[in-house]
Amino acid sequence: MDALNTLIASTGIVHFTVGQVVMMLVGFLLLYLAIARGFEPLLLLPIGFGAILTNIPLAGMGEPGGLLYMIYEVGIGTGIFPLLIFMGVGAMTDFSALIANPRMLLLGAAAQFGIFATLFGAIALNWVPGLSFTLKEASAIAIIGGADGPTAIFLASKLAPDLLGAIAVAAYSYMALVPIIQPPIMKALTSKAEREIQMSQLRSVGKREKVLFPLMLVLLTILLLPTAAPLIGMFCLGNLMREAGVVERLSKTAQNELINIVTIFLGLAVGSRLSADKFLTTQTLGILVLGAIAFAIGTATGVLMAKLMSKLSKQPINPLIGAAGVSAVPMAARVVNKVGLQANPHNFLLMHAMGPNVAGVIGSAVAAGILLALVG
Amino acid sequence: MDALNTLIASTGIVHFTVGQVVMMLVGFLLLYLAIARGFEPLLLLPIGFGAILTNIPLAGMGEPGGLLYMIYEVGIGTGIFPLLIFMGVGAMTDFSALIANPRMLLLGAAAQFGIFATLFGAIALNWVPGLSFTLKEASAIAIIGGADGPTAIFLASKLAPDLLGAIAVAAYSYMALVPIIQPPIMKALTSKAEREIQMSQLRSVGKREKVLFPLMLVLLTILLLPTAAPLIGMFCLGNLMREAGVVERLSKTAQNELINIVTIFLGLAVGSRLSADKFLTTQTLGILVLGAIAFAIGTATGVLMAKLMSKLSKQPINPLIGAAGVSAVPMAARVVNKVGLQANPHNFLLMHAMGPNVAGVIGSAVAAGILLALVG
Amino acid sequence: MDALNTLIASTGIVHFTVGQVVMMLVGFLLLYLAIARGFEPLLLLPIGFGAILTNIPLAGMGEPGGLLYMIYEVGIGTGIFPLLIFMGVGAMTDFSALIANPRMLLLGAAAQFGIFATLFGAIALNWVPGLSFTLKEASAIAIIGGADGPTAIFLASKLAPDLLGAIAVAAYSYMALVPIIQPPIMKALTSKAEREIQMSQLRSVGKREKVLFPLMLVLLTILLLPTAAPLIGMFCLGNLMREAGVVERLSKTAQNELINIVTIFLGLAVGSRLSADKFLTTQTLGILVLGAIAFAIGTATGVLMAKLMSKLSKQPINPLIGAAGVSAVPMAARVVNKVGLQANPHNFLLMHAMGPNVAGVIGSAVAAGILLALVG
Amino acid sequence: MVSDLLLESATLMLIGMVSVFTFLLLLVLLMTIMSRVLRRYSPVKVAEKSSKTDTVSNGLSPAVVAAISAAVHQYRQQHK
Amino acid sequence: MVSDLLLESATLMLIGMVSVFTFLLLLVLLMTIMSRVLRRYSPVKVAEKSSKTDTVSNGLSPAVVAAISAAVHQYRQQHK
Amino acid sequence: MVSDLLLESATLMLIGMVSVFTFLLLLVLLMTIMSRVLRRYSPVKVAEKSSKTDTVSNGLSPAVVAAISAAVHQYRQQHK
Ligand code: NA
Ligand code: NA
Ligand code: NA
Repeated sequence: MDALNTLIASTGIVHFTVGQVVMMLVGFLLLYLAIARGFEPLLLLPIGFGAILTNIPLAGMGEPGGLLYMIYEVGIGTGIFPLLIFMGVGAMTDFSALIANPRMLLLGAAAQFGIFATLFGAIALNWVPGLSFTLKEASAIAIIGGADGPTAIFLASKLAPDLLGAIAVAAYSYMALVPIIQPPIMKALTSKAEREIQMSQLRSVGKREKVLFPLMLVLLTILLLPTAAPLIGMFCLGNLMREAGVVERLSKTAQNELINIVTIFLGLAVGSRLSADKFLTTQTLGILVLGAIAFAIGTATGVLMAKLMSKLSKQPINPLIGAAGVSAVPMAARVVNKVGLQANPHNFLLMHAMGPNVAGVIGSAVAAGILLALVG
Repeated sequence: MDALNTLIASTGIVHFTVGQVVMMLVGFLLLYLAIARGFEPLLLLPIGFGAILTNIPLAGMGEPGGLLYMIYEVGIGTGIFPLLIFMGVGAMTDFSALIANPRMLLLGAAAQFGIFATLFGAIALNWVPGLSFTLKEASAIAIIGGADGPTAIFLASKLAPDLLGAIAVAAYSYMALVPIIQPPIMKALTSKAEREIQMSQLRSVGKREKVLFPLMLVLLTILLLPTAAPLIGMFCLGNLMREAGVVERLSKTAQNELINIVTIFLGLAVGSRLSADKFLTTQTLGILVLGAIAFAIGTATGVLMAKLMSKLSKQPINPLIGAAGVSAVPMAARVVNKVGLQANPHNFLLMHAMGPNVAGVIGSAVAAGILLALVG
Repeated sequence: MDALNTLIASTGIVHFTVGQVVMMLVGFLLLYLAIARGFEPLLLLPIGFGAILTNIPLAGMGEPGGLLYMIYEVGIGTGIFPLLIFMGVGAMTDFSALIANPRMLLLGAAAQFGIFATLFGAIALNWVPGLSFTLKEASAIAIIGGADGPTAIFLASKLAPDLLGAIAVAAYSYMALVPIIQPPIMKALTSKAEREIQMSQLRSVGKREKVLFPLMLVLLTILLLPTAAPLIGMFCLGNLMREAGVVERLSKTAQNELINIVTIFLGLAVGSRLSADKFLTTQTLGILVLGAIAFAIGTATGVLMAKLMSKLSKQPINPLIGAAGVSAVPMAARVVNKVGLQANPHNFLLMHAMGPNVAGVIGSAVAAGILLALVG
Repeated sequence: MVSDLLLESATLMLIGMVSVFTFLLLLVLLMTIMSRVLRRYSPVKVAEKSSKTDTVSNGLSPAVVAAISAAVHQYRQQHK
Repeated sequence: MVSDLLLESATLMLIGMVSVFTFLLLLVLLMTIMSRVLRRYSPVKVAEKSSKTDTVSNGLSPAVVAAISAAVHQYRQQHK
Repeated sequence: MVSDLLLESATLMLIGMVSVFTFLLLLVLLMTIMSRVLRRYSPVKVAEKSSKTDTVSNGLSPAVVAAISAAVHQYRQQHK
């Protein structure tokens, strides 16, 4: 009967801790959000599943020797996975709208105020008893305001690996919540007249401009901000493969099979950081609150910047497109389009919002580089 | 003329051992079976080629620093490859037939008797002079009766890495031989009248049931059998990606490019274990004999269980479908269909056999978890 | 203002060395050649981009812990990437033309004189003050004459890792320059009458011959040249998967997604060896000169061998096809076709040149094996 | 020695088979409950979804179907 | 302690935002210059290329298009 | 020193080229034998297989071909 005892001792039931049960519920919640609600399912489904697997008692899948542990160490500990995702995103991104109207980059810049204000806020939270963030942790949390998953994971893996799970979950959750978070802020900061502004059609963009854009961006990064070079470099490599026209098979693979494989593994690895001891802390609560604030501030400063540009510019600019500056591609641009249509049924802002939207990706990668340079 | 001597000394001919020649012939035999006979070619072709490459004198491809050695260590030593294959298989598996008729799971349970009886038999073989199996080795061998390649490789890599080559080859070979091994047993244990039984059409299954099934399965595994969590967990992740409907690109990649890449590497790595010193032993003979017995017993107990259920059930059950409980998806189900058609040309059992067939996959993963818990 | 100083100190501008600037320009030059001139873009684009990334001051992407460093160590340091590329090339190669006319292999043999003559020449260059090559380095350089990228990278990674960047760049550049390098040599060594020779149509080749060819090739390699077994073995595995007809999904993956993924990484890893300290040496100049010579000699001996065969053979042989023996698939065969058409507008040599062309791949892999055996 | 192992493996066989059956019986139970609950609360949806699956399973990608209908439509326009 | 950190993070906020704006403003500048230069030296090409891109972006693979035109052509041949 | 190396590399050149030729000549021999043996025992199959390959090599996937024939067939039905 020894064997029977061994078997019973090896069932999960008798070993569950409360924390593991709670984290497993968190995992199932993420699966629910991903599948039933369509919240960023490509990431939240594997993250949720990874959270479940890593909290199984005795299985040790998130501990040394376990599958999830190995995936984490190889892919996120080294920074490789977020960089490959960024390469794939670069290969998927069409910069035409931004090249046609480069000033949209300023909206992407303004929206990063969400990041830096949140960094300040996180440090201020140290006054709250029980909460304590170092400058590195605060920076890693603040990057949630960049509304860019791979950038957040890359920075968190460098500055605050222990918070990575909560930060990634917050980032992707809020990116999925953009349609709920942004519209009230957008409407509060703009008048109906402003929201009705129609913008003039974008000029067409030539192939050469598209090829030179990633090269120029990487060059500027090299000169001014080498700490952002891995992120922006891989992003530009992907975009160059897309636009060069001579390596289509590499570009296709980067934006399909390769990014899909990495996404599955990245999700599982992030999920493996959702263990009870790392996630069930007061810090996580702080992260969730700060993340939402960061999103809101970024949206607001984006819209305010667009209002300013609208006043100064000869060309008509609809201030709504400033909200797309947080990135969250392409969700934020779609939200802009929707809110624009509510004000004026003939006002299609989608293409105009794509410019600030992709500018937001660059902006948050730049912000990540600055944080790495100053805090890392 | 020094250089000439060096060159001659570096030819393969002068360094061949008898064992290497024999193992290379084994490799060519596997290639023949794969290509000319269509025996599980996806695995046996790379395994056979790996066997040839690993036995080349002086090349050292299976020794530290060699390509095959590295692939083995990274992919099988860690258990990652069989788990990724299992994820892909999960993404390819449609559980409709099983969800429509959950009692089919009992056939998948009964067929696992092949595993446990063979474990007993392997230990009994210790009385044969020259044969000696520990409990771990016996368990790894017995899993051949599970008729499931990745499960066998996963368990063997944990319990008896030295026997892995022979076990994997036996498992895939017998899976390919299912059309030869099973029919006589199926006919011996059933009457013509039983084989003629037509089964009622399966009800259609909703999307929600399909989504909840992998979640329920992983939950049960977590509660009762955490040692099976890696295998069943990755299997359920694959199936969830398939059925969720929101991550189709991940599901497609898991069941195509990712599983293909891993299959090539897994085959080469398994082949690298077919070196003379590991394969040309009396143990290998024992493994081949025991594997065949395990398959036969599993088939028999599956059929007998189906006979029992046929007697007790109000709904008609054709006992032949019990043979599909060994898994060997979809070969075993096809054999059931064929034998059924021989008895009654209007009796299409394929869909009905898919239930026990996929139940067999779950059953042998559960059995592997039990063996890991008790023997590992 | 500390933070400002930190930020300024972390910009790239203030840390650039002259060498890094030069190497970055080399990177941009490679990108220009790849994109605007279509020079082997699949490789030169990622190599050029890798060269840029690795020379960014402070970013350390090519140093321990950096992305490019890790990719290099995992993929090239171990030899895995070139071998996987070779497997993919094998899966893409149709040997029909060679099987229909096996004597074409002699052209692939003759063209390897480019390799061995260059090895001698590299050693002779030791008399030039400032240049110094060991036998290993000379061999790694000489393989450029093989006109085969993965073979060159594989050999260089074993014999002279420090020269790998320059060797790979030279190999791919000269492969792209085949349409410029070869025609003058081809015309100088042949009369117009010879160039006008039309060849008889090739016989059709059966499936069995195609399946047996890679097996025979690997067997011969095993017996005579085990040091070439990794290269030729993986090549033959790819070709066997292609021709076996039973593992089409593995073959498709090997010649598409897998080779694409590996190509991106291989290119980046090679680019990471284009750092100033490794590339800006007098040796690089020697490598570039020797590489061009190796190509020219290989082309010449290929053509001369074809002339000899043309004289001895009963079947008409156009000596131009000898030039395709250097490999550089399929560029060299196309050049042969073009030069042939110039002499005789009805003379389509493409199919006839494919035989020597793929023979050249085998020939240079054999030469690499010989160099590994004698010098490695 | 061998008989000790044999006894142990016999125990393994017994406990193993009982465990496998227990596990899968529990799964049968759970699945039956799930199906009943689901069908009670959403009986219509099942049929809808399955018909949708059928349409997809004919193996033609939407792009191909779209292309063909466009081509045939265009042809029809030009030749009536 | 906290106030030191707060001061530091306020500085970070200031320098960070200034840097982000500087970086992106420089990018705006570079892009504007690039576009002007390119359009001065190759004004025609732009239009050509963009129309080419449009054709590709309808999402049909050339094989499918070729297949359909072949099918329709063949049909037309057989039925005129 | 250099002359020693030169001698060594000259030897390498000689042995290398002889080896390359030996290897590839043996391969020529093996291939010729193989082809003769195969053609003696299965002369018909060769032609069959090659024609099969031709059909496949037009680059259209069976799904596309099936879709088009279905579309054209349907069109023909509706318009006769
Ligand atoms: Na952003
Ligand atoms: Na099974
Ligand atoms: Na060559």
